Amino acid sequence: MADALVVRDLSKRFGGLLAVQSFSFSVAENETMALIGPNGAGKTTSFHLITGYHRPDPGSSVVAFGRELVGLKPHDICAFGLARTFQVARPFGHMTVLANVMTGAFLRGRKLEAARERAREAIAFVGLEARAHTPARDLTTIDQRRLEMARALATEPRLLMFDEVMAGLNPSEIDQAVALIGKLSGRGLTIIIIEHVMRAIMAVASRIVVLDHGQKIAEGEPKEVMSDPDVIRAYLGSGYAAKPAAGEAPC
Amino acid sequence: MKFQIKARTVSRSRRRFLAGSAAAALASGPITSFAIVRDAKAAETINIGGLYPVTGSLAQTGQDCVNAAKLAVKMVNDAGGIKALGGAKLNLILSDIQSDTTVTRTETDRLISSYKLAAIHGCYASALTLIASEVAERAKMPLITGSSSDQLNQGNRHYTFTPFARASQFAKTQLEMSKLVSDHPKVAVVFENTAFGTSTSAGIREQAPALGVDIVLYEPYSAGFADAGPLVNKIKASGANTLFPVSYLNDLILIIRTVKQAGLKLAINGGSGGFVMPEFQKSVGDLAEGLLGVEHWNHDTDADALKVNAEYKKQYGEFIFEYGGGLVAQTFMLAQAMENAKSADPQKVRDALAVLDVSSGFAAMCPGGRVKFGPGGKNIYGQPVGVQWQKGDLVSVFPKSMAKAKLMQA
Amino acid sequence: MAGTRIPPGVFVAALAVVAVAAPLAMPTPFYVDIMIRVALFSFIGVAWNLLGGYAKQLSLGHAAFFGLGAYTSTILEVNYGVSPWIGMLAGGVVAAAASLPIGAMCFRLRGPYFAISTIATAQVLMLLFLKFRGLAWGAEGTTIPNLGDAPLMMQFAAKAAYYYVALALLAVALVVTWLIERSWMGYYLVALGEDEDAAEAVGVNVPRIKRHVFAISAFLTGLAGTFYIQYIYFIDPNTAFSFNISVEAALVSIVGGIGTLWGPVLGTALLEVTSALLQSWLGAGLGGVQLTIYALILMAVILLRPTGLIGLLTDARDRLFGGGKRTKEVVFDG
Amino acid sequence: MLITLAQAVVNGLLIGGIYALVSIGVTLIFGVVKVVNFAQGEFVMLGMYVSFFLATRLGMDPIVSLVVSVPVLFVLGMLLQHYLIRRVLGLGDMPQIFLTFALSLLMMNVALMAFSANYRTIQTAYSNLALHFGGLYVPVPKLIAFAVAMGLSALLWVFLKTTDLGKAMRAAAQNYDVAMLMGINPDRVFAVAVGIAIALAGAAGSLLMAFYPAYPMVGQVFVLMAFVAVVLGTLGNVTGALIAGLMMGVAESLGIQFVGADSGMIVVFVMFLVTLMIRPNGLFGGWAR
Repeated sequence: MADALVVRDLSKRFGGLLAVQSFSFSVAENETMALIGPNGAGKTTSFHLITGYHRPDPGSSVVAFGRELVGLKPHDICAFGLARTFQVARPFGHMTVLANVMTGAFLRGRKLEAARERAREAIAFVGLEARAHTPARDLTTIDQRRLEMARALATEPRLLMFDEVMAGLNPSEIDQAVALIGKLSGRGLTIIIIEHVMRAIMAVASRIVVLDHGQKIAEGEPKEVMSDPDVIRAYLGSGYAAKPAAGEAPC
Repeated sequence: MKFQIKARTVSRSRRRFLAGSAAAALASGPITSFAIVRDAKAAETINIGGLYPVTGSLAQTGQDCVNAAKLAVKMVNDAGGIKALGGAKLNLILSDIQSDTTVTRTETDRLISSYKLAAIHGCYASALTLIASEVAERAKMPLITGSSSDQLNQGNRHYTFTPFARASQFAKTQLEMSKLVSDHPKVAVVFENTAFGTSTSAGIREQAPALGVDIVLYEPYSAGFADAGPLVNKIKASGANTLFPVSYLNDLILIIRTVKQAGLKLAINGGSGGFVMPEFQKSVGDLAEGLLGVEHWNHDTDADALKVNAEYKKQYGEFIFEYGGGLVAQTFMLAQAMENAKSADPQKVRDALAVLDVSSGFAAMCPGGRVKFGPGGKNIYGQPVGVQWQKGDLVSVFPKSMAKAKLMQA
Repeated sequence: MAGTRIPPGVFVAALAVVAVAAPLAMPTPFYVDIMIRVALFSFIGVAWNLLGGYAKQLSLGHAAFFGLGAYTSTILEVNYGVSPWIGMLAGGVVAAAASLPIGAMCFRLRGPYFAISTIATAQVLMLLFLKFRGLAWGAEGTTIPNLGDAPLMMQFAAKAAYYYVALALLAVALVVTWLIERSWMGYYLVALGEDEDAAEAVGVNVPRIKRHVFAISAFLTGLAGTFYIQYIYFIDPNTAFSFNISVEAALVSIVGGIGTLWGPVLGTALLEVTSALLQSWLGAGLGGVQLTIYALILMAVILLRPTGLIGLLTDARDRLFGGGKRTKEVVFDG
Repeated sequence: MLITLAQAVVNGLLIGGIYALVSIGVTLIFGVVKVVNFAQGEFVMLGMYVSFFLATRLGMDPIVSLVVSVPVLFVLGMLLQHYLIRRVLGLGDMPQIFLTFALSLLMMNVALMAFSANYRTIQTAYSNLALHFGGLYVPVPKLIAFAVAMGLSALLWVFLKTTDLGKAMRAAAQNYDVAMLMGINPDRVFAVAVGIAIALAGAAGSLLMAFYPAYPMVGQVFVLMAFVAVVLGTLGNVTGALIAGLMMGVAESLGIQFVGADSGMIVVFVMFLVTLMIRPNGLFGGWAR
């Protein structure tokens, strides 16, 4: 299978802190990969680097569907087919759910009616139809995350990057989310998730990459990665069980 | 009708509000507008409009103008009003133009269109006067003003009258005076970058060579600075022995103080503007003593001016300043024009002003002693008067024909 | 948005009829003057609102574009005899062109940084026009030649004509805003105003949209500059680049309802009518009363009713027609 | 030439001390409560009037009247925080920018009604005095003002570095959430921070009164410069504001000397815009170090 995303030597230094260090991985088309690691490991920073929010240090390379992304702006990257969500959902508060998702839909066509149609589809996909005309800031946190997924979907991406969309969900909600990701994968999308909910990861991911202190410490099938002693040490050392609390600062 | 009743209650409640505050000067405004409403019905009154900035950056001087304008109307009325019109009384309709151009435009229009006016006067600041003049010209309403900008006499104007010396005339007097205090005047001209500053100083630069005066520094500055230090530093470096600051009050106070602190020995001629305001002397105290200036009107030039000054001083506690005194004269010029025209119709008042020729009485109370408007509405006899601060008073010292005291050598 | 119970078409048509017929009903030209001010400052407010209200880029330097537009047409008219009608368009184009470098500088900054940098930009332009007398009359300024009744040169004997010009400009700005509000661009503007990063994440080219809306806003503001100078017959740097213009543009939008089509119109109507009435009631000796009242209105809106007058009106409507939920903020629906 | 240059630098530093004092207030408020106080200049104006009336009614020296203006404005600052700023925290740019903007407008115009537009000056024994040495002169009132301004800045620095409350302020400025977790009472910290900032404006006013005329719009003369200094010094950075304030004074003075007296502000603004293009976050990163 062809690679959807190939990341080589991704590095980022903030002042004296090496947030991400020669991080390399690749994701095959239509694969669902999970990026895991303790708090502060550099997962969200990696998302920011891949999607153009931070500029990677020289020598880094991010190739998606055969095209180098380093140096592109986030909106270019989105237009190229990489959509993401934020760790703490960032809906457009004073817009309704529908308007939020339409904003995403306009990327693939500027006609109002068509965008509205595509937005309604995406809203239905995440199960928010009943709230279509609710202002986004009045939604529950969980619905805000759903909204963000719908908004990302409306941009008709080839590669989706979800940053902890399941944090704080109850078991039945997690099942819904897992099913949703399965459905997306079924449509042929490539998916990368940052997640702490192990049950979900085991259910959706075909492969896991583990980051610790900005470095990749393990990569492979879920089962084998979870039994890797380095991974266990990294997690136990940083109190894996205490999750989820307030995570890394957004951006 | 309803409108008038409302105006009354607003004025009253405002007076109550102000009674407790220190703004006694401000309170006098509403009394007038109150009076207007009351008097507007009386058939024998003649409305004249006054446009002055009572708020905004020019508020202080604007308020003084209003005080003078009121005094002038009172004087005309006390003397029997317009006799040719059966002793009709003048009624002053004031408007606050807020030191703002839009407001000036609309207020000039409002006064002209809302009241039956015979003439208007205003606005102290040249830029505002220019706007009022444009409106007045189009509405065919005579405007008489003490503003000195030469632009007011240009552009085919027929309804704008300027009875006093023009900015361009000030320069010559200022340069001539500099030779009284120094054999070889080396002049530093520092002027605020406003219409007043640039037009006045341009005249100085043009005329200096002919009068044998060296300009060693010609420096525009941003009005309203935080510190005069840098400017004074430039003056010092220029080697000047004479300083012409063309400034309003605030900057001037700082310049004068800083010159003193820097230990510079300069003959200073502050021209007009802030320099000839009573507040200037109050603000800098003894530093004012001996400083020179140029005005289009001074309160000691003749017996009539002295009378006006005494009256004003009684009411407001300080001598009547240049623009205010000129305003009194202007009001009498308007009254005289109405006497001559036997009418308060603006067109007839304008025609009477155009052929006015007076050389006595309050209407002729201006340096030059005679008022006759030439082309462009400019008084062909208007001339500036050189003044000096002596013992807290502003005394006429130049030219000799108008001098009331000897020039004090610093 | 506002006016959904009555069909919006009917509402707008009725309003248009009233606006066009109004000068005929005015007892004195003074009221027409007030209406000119309302139309003009509404127009500037609507132009500001595109950038400041929808995209939340709180400019306090729109006087820069106002002044550039004003100077362009005045220079063309006084020095080259070009009709201000043409000059007005040229002024708009110059203002829009100037918005590009100004935007390139100021958009690097956000929030209060942005606001302060726009103030600085307008100030620099004013100081440059003051300093370089060769450019355009320096501090002394100039008056517009008196041509009597010359409609082709934008000079009218009838005051109502000025009103109709201002009204037409306002109509143009409202139509432009309405079209933008109902298109993808409206969504993009509101989205980037809410959260620039999130907007980028869904493919909004934030810098480009900002540039575009800034240019449109600047163009319209430039037109206003020309009209204003023709109306007051005089130009100088302090007038053309007056900080008050920048403030008024923002103020009327906020008081009326920021980020709404009709907000700036309502805000201007309230502030200008209040100011004009105060002026005529108190005459001279106003001594700061008017601006004190402006400031109190502004504070009240910010603290009590961030939706402005539009919010009050929609509430009143909802109370009349049932519903009755208090609108806390303007919400943009699909 | 050298004397002229030296004098220009001295002049710039002296007035820069006042800019710095105003700027520090602005930056302190921004750092702690994240609101730009557009009314800072009007509190300077208030400080001037306090000193003016104390001088004319009670004959108190304007510098001495600091002991009144500073506490009075400190209390006003706490009230400002409690009744106004607190209500717009976290509400986004619009209310935060325009609330204090409206306050500025209100204060100017109420002052106009209460005090009239007159320029008010005080004559003290040292008003027109200057120290002369080696061709340079230093005006005494400005020197006193500069010295007191620097002293107050140093006091503030010590306060922020050594006291619990000061440390709490710096913590709140750096990371609000973390500060809350540390058990800091934000209402108290915020009120004190705004109080101090406004008190500094009042101090600047009293110091100015010794050599600058008071009038209702006087705050505008100083506040725009202060904003520029605050942004250049990095919003929220107290040391940055101090240095940038002094720099602004010198830049303005040199601009007047070598470019033109109508160009001081042009030089300053252009410097400001260019710096922001190169370093959008000002010259100094982060909070006071």
